Amino acid sequence: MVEPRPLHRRRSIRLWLGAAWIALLFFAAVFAGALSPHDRLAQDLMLQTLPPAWLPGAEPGYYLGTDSLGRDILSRIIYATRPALIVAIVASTAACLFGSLLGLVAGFFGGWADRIISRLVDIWMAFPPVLLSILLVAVLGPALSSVIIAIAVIDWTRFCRVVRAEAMQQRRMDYVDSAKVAGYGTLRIMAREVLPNVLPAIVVLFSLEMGIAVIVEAILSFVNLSISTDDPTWGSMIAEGRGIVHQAWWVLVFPLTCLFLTVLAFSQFGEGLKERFDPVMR
Amino acid sequence: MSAPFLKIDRLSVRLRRGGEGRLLRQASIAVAPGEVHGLVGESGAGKSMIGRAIFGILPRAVEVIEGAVRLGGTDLFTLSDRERRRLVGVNAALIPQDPLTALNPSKRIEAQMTDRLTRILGLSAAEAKARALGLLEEVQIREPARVFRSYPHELSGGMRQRVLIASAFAAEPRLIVADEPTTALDVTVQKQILKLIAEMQRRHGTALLFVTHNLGVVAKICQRVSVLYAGKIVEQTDVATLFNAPAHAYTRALMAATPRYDRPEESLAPVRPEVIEALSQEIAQTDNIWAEARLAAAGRRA
Amino acid sequence: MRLSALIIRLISLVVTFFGVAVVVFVLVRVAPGDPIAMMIGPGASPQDIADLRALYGLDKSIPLQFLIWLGHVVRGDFGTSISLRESVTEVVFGRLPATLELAFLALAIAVVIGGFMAILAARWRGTATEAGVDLFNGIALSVPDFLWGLTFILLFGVAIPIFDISGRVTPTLELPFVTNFFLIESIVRLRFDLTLDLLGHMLMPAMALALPLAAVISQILKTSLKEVMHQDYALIARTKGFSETYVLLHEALRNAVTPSLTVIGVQFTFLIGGTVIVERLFSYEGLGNLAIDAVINRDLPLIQGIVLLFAVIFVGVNLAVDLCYVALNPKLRHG
Amino acid sequence: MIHSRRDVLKLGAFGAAALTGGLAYGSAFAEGGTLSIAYNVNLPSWDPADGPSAVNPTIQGIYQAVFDQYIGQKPDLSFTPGLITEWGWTDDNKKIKMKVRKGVTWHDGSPFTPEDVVWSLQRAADPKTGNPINFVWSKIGNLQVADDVITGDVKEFDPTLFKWMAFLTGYVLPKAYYTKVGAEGFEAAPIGTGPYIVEKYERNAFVRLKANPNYWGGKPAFETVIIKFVPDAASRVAEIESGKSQVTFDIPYEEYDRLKGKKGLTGVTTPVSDIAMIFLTNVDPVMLDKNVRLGAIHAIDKKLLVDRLLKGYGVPIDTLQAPEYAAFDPSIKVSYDPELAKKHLAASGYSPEKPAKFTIQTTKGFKPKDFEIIQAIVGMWRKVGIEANIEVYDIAKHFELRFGHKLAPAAFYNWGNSIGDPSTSTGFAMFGPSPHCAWKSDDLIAKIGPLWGEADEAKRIAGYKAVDKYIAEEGYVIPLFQYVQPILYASSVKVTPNLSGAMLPQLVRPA
Repeated sequence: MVEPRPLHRRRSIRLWLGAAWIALLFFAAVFAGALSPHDRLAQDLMLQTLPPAWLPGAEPGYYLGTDSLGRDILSRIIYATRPALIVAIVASTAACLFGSLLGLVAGFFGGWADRIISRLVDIWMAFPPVLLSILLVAVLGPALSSVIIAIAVIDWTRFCRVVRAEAMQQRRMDYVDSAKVAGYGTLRIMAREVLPNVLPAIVVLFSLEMGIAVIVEAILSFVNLSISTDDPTWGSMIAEGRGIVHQAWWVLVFPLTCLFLTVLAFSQFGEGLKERFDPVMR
Repeated sequence: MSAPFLKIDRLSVRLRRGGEGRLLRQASIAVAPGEVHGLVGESGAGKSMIGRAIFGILPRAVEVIEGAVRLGGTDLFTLSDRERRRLVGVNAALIPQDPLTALNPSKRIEAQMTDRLTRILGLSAAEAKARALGLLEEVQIREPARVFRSYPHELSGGMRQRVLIASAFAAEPRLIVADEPTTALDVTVQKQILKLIAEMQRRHGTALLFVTHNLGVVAKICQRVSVLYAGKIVEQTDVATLFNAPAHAYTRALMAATPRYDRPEESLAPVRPEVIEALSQEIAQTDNIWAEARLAAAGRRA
Repeated sequence: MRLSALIIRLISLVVTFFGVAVVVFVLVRVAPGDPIAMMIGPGASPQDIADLRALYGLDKSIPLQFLIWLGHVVRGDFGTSISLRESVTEVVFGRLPATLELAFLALAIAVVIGGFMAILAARWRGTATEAGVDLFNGIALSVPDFLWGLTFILLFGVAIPIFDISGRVTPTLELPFVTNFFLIESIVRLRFDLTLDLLGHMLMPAMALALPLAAVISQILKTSLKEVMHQDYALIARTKGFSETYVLLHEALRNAVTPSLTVIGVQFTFLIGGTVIVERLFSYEGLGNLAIDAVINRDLPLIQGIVLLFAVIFVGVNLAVDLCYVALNPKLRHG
Repeated sequence: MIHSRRDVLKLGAFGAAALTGGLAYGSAFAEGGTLSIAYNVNLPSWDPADGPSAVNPTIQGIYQAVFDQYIGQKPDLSFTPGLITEWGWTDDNKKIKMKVRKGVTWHDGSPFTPEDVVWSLQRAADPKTGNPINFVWSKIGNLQVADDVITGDVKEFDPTLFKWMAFLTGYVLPKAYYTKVGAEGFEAAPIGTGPYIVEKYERNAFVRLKANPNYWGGKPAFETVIIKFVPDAASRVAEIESGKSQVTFDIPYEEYDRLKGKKGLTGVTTPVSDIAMIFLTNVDPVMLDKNVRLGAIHAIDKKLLVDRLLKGYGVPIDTLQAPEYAAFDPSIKVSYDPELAKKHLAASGYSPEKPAKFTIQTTKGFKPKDFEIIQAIVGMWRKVGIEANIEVYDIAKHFELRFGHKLAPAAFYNWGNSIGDPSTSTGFAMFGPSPHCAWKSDDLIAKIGPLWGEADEAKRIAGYKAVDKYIAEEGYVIPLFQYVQPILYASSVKVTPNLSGAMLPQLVRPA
């Protein structure tokens, strides 16, 4: 007569699992040197495409095997956490700050500010994101900084739209008028009143955005536009592994798994936060 | 009076994962065809829990530990989902509290009135439409055809409540549960709606369980009444005895709390603490005898 | 919508297109590498290079080039593609139908999968089923669309060869089509053998594009379905004896769709943006495939034409979403 | 017998899903003389004598299936009569004489005449049409037609003129048809005199060719040829493995090794007229130091690069001439000698601890393993005392930097030269005034200058050999290896490999 029992505990598992993987990434990024068994750049053409340790023909010490240049995949994956986190954090922060600021200004002040910023958002939303990032990286030259700029330039509209909607809603609330009556400056109102209410939405979006940033880097690597030095990123390792997927599947599969788990961790962490912030979920 | 159509027998309900608090404690109510039975209690006493139990749609977070709900002699808990839905669909109807949210905003009134008639009761589209229009006239709606074709947002609160009442009676159920049907309406409309429900009930002879926290309403239209406190029916008598010689201290306190024209100064007296104390003794005493009952209930299909 | 709202909307559209035109025009000219450099013969002298540059009008200043180009665009002429040596308008509108068909096929797949998942999760909310659906959403969103494409090629193209890997239609077939909307026209002409062949080519890229969108639809629709299921009218429906599934489909679904429309609209524009990579992977002759070559060859007029057309599609989709929003809930319709 | 994909679908529907790829091969070809080729690039435009695609070596194969060149070329790069049967200069090299082939018709049935040749040459010479090789065609003029013989004045003697008639933009176009339909009309419905007629063209998708029944070189083997444009290498591999196409080429060498042994598939490889090299630019002072250059050159183990990265499919070279080229000199040798490299570097004060630093630019994914090769070379340099920082750019940026003489000290590039003449490899790559040259130094200008107009062929070739020797000694450029093209095809057909790297449908026969 009554539906089966709800799994209340599930909600928090998602949050902690996500957080655990992200913490692991930070740990790997910081201690990359100590953790990785080999130098990520050391090549040995004699040790090309060695299989992972548990398969026949493996070489001891190369736990996840080697790529077409004989470089240790495990070390490269560990080092690749650095560009991944840098891109994820810096690009998302830039997009978040720029977008939220504009969103706040547009939502709170309305009038001309809103109209101009909304047009700006429309123009940016009208661009095909992948094509725009390819053009941007072609202009700025393939480097981590240009990947970051490309992502920030494209994704700030996400934050702007959310913050603007929230700010407009808050502005109509009574407590904002009462704050104005009490003589608070508009800046103080925005910071003390509007922002705290907008914060949950921003934090969730920020976490999802970090996942998106990592994916965009992988897309740019797929069209050979990501960073140009031979420092590894998961995207470039996947692109390199694509051609020899039948001979050496591990060159593609392990970085792909890391990329997948990272993006999943970011999205589940975001979802978990969203549920934590609005407990109205039945 | 003939055999009761609705018979709730010692029904106990508890939060599935919460503390030891009971939502309902062996509540027993019987409503015979044609009878109007009032169910009175402060909000949060468990009134709407009983209402939902009758329709077998208790929220997921709640479990039944004991008791039975019999409609026309059949206990709902023994039925499969499908059988229960059929039984309830044919025999019972609900008049909701807030007309503003009780109608589907994206469907015309026509669809919302006739869906049960055609799908559950098996009427043809024409028969369903005719009956619905008839009912709309019966609830004194001036242009039934226009209202029939319009969307909920085009009608006022009072009009929507009339539509809901018409919709409930349209199924010619043997039991109607009115869950504080006038609370959400403004005062002037309340009187009309109350009079309307009472007349419709007499004319159709349906058993009516009237849930309210307003004793004035009970006095006007109910024959028998149950007083509910924290899930336990502390008093169940006919209306006359209730107002003249209330047996339970809590009922008397409730009476005192009701504002009266003739003695304004006495009204709004809060329930005296010793009455509350006595009440909690009484309730605690009934809780522990269920320790063994819980084991027995373990095997029951909730 | 009232007339004044429509006019404001049109003006903002024009401003948007103008903005996009300025941004792409400057961006491609600032990018290193220009089309002239691509075609200079081994023995060309500086004078030859100057002649070629003048031939394509690239010797003038950027603002001047922009004005000339804008003058043509207003008359519908987007200039001549340098590498394809054809009018950009013709080439771009020639390829547009292929991308639109692929995008809408992907949208249909995404709506079916996403909708089904959402209803499943809402019907058995709080159970392992809902957890399973959440996991599916997480996975579908965490893998970029081109990697889905790669997996499908290996799985359904090579291991079990039931789908075609490249192109849009089997080249040996004689196509009676007049327009470039092959799929639609094949259905209209009742040539279901051709429809089957077209789908055989389009399903894999469409699936690759559809999965991320399906995950978004399923997530958002599920949340709003769960909220709607707690509304009073859903409760009333249950008291009328209707089953949980009936209530979900007949009472809740329509009201749950409207709030999720805007987000789905935005995600759909990302799907169209994604065709750039997926079409390249499947050698599907749409706008996306064309765009990659245009960038590689620095075919400036062609890049500008493609980006502007994408802008038209995106704005069109946003407009369509707004119209659906009004159509779906009666309150606004009578506003 | 399963004939088409639809039957496979029905079977799939009835649960016979365990169809292996092998079974499908037999079916793909059985459809009555249709050949399907998975091509590696999109065909941008149909005008073989104008615009950027005219100088794009990768699509010359499609042009050579539809159009004829003034002078033809056999798969071994040797020249053979094309639409011109005899050709030559007068003794004083002041005039040229060409005999035009008779009895040839255009695909629309109209007759091919000497007028078409004259018009094509004039059009190529006119700067306003935008022919990228205009500098060659503008060296002849005043063309006269007498019966089937064309004579013309030589404004400036170029020993490679007739070789260019078999190379980029050396195609004859229909004068009457082109003037009638105009450029866009020609793009929409191109006609030539070649072995195949264009029946249907879908941009970025495929071109369907029909055999030209009255081709002067004999009707080609296949009635219908489908050239599918599949730019993504992995998709090309999937095409051939699933049997949807019978021929493909330029796929990763690992995949070639994997599939060439598979049932129903055969593989053939051929060295092609395309070499991999590293330009050295004489702008950055570090590169002006001869020790650094020689250190860099001797540190590269070309054999190891070819064996390990290209699975042995490559021919190490020490000059810009490949073995098949006219001025190839086997005696010029550059040894792989890390110790010698260290010595050179040490002489200028560099060592692994205190390395010479410069940037090396490369494309990524443009040529097979281009980025991996540069990473490997940087690895080798790191061991001897050179710290090179890699910068990736796309081909468009490479061209712009090269013409602006702003390339990085070292830049990876591939140089195609299907006529094998030294002038179009060492000549244009190392001669200062040429826009393609990165090492612009007076000594090379002095050595190469006189060879441009050298009439005595033997003296000209000897001159280029001497220049190549000098370049090797000075280390002005780093030749790496000659590319080898892998071709994979269904056992139901037979493909004659082509040294120019162009995949010609007319070179494919039923097995």
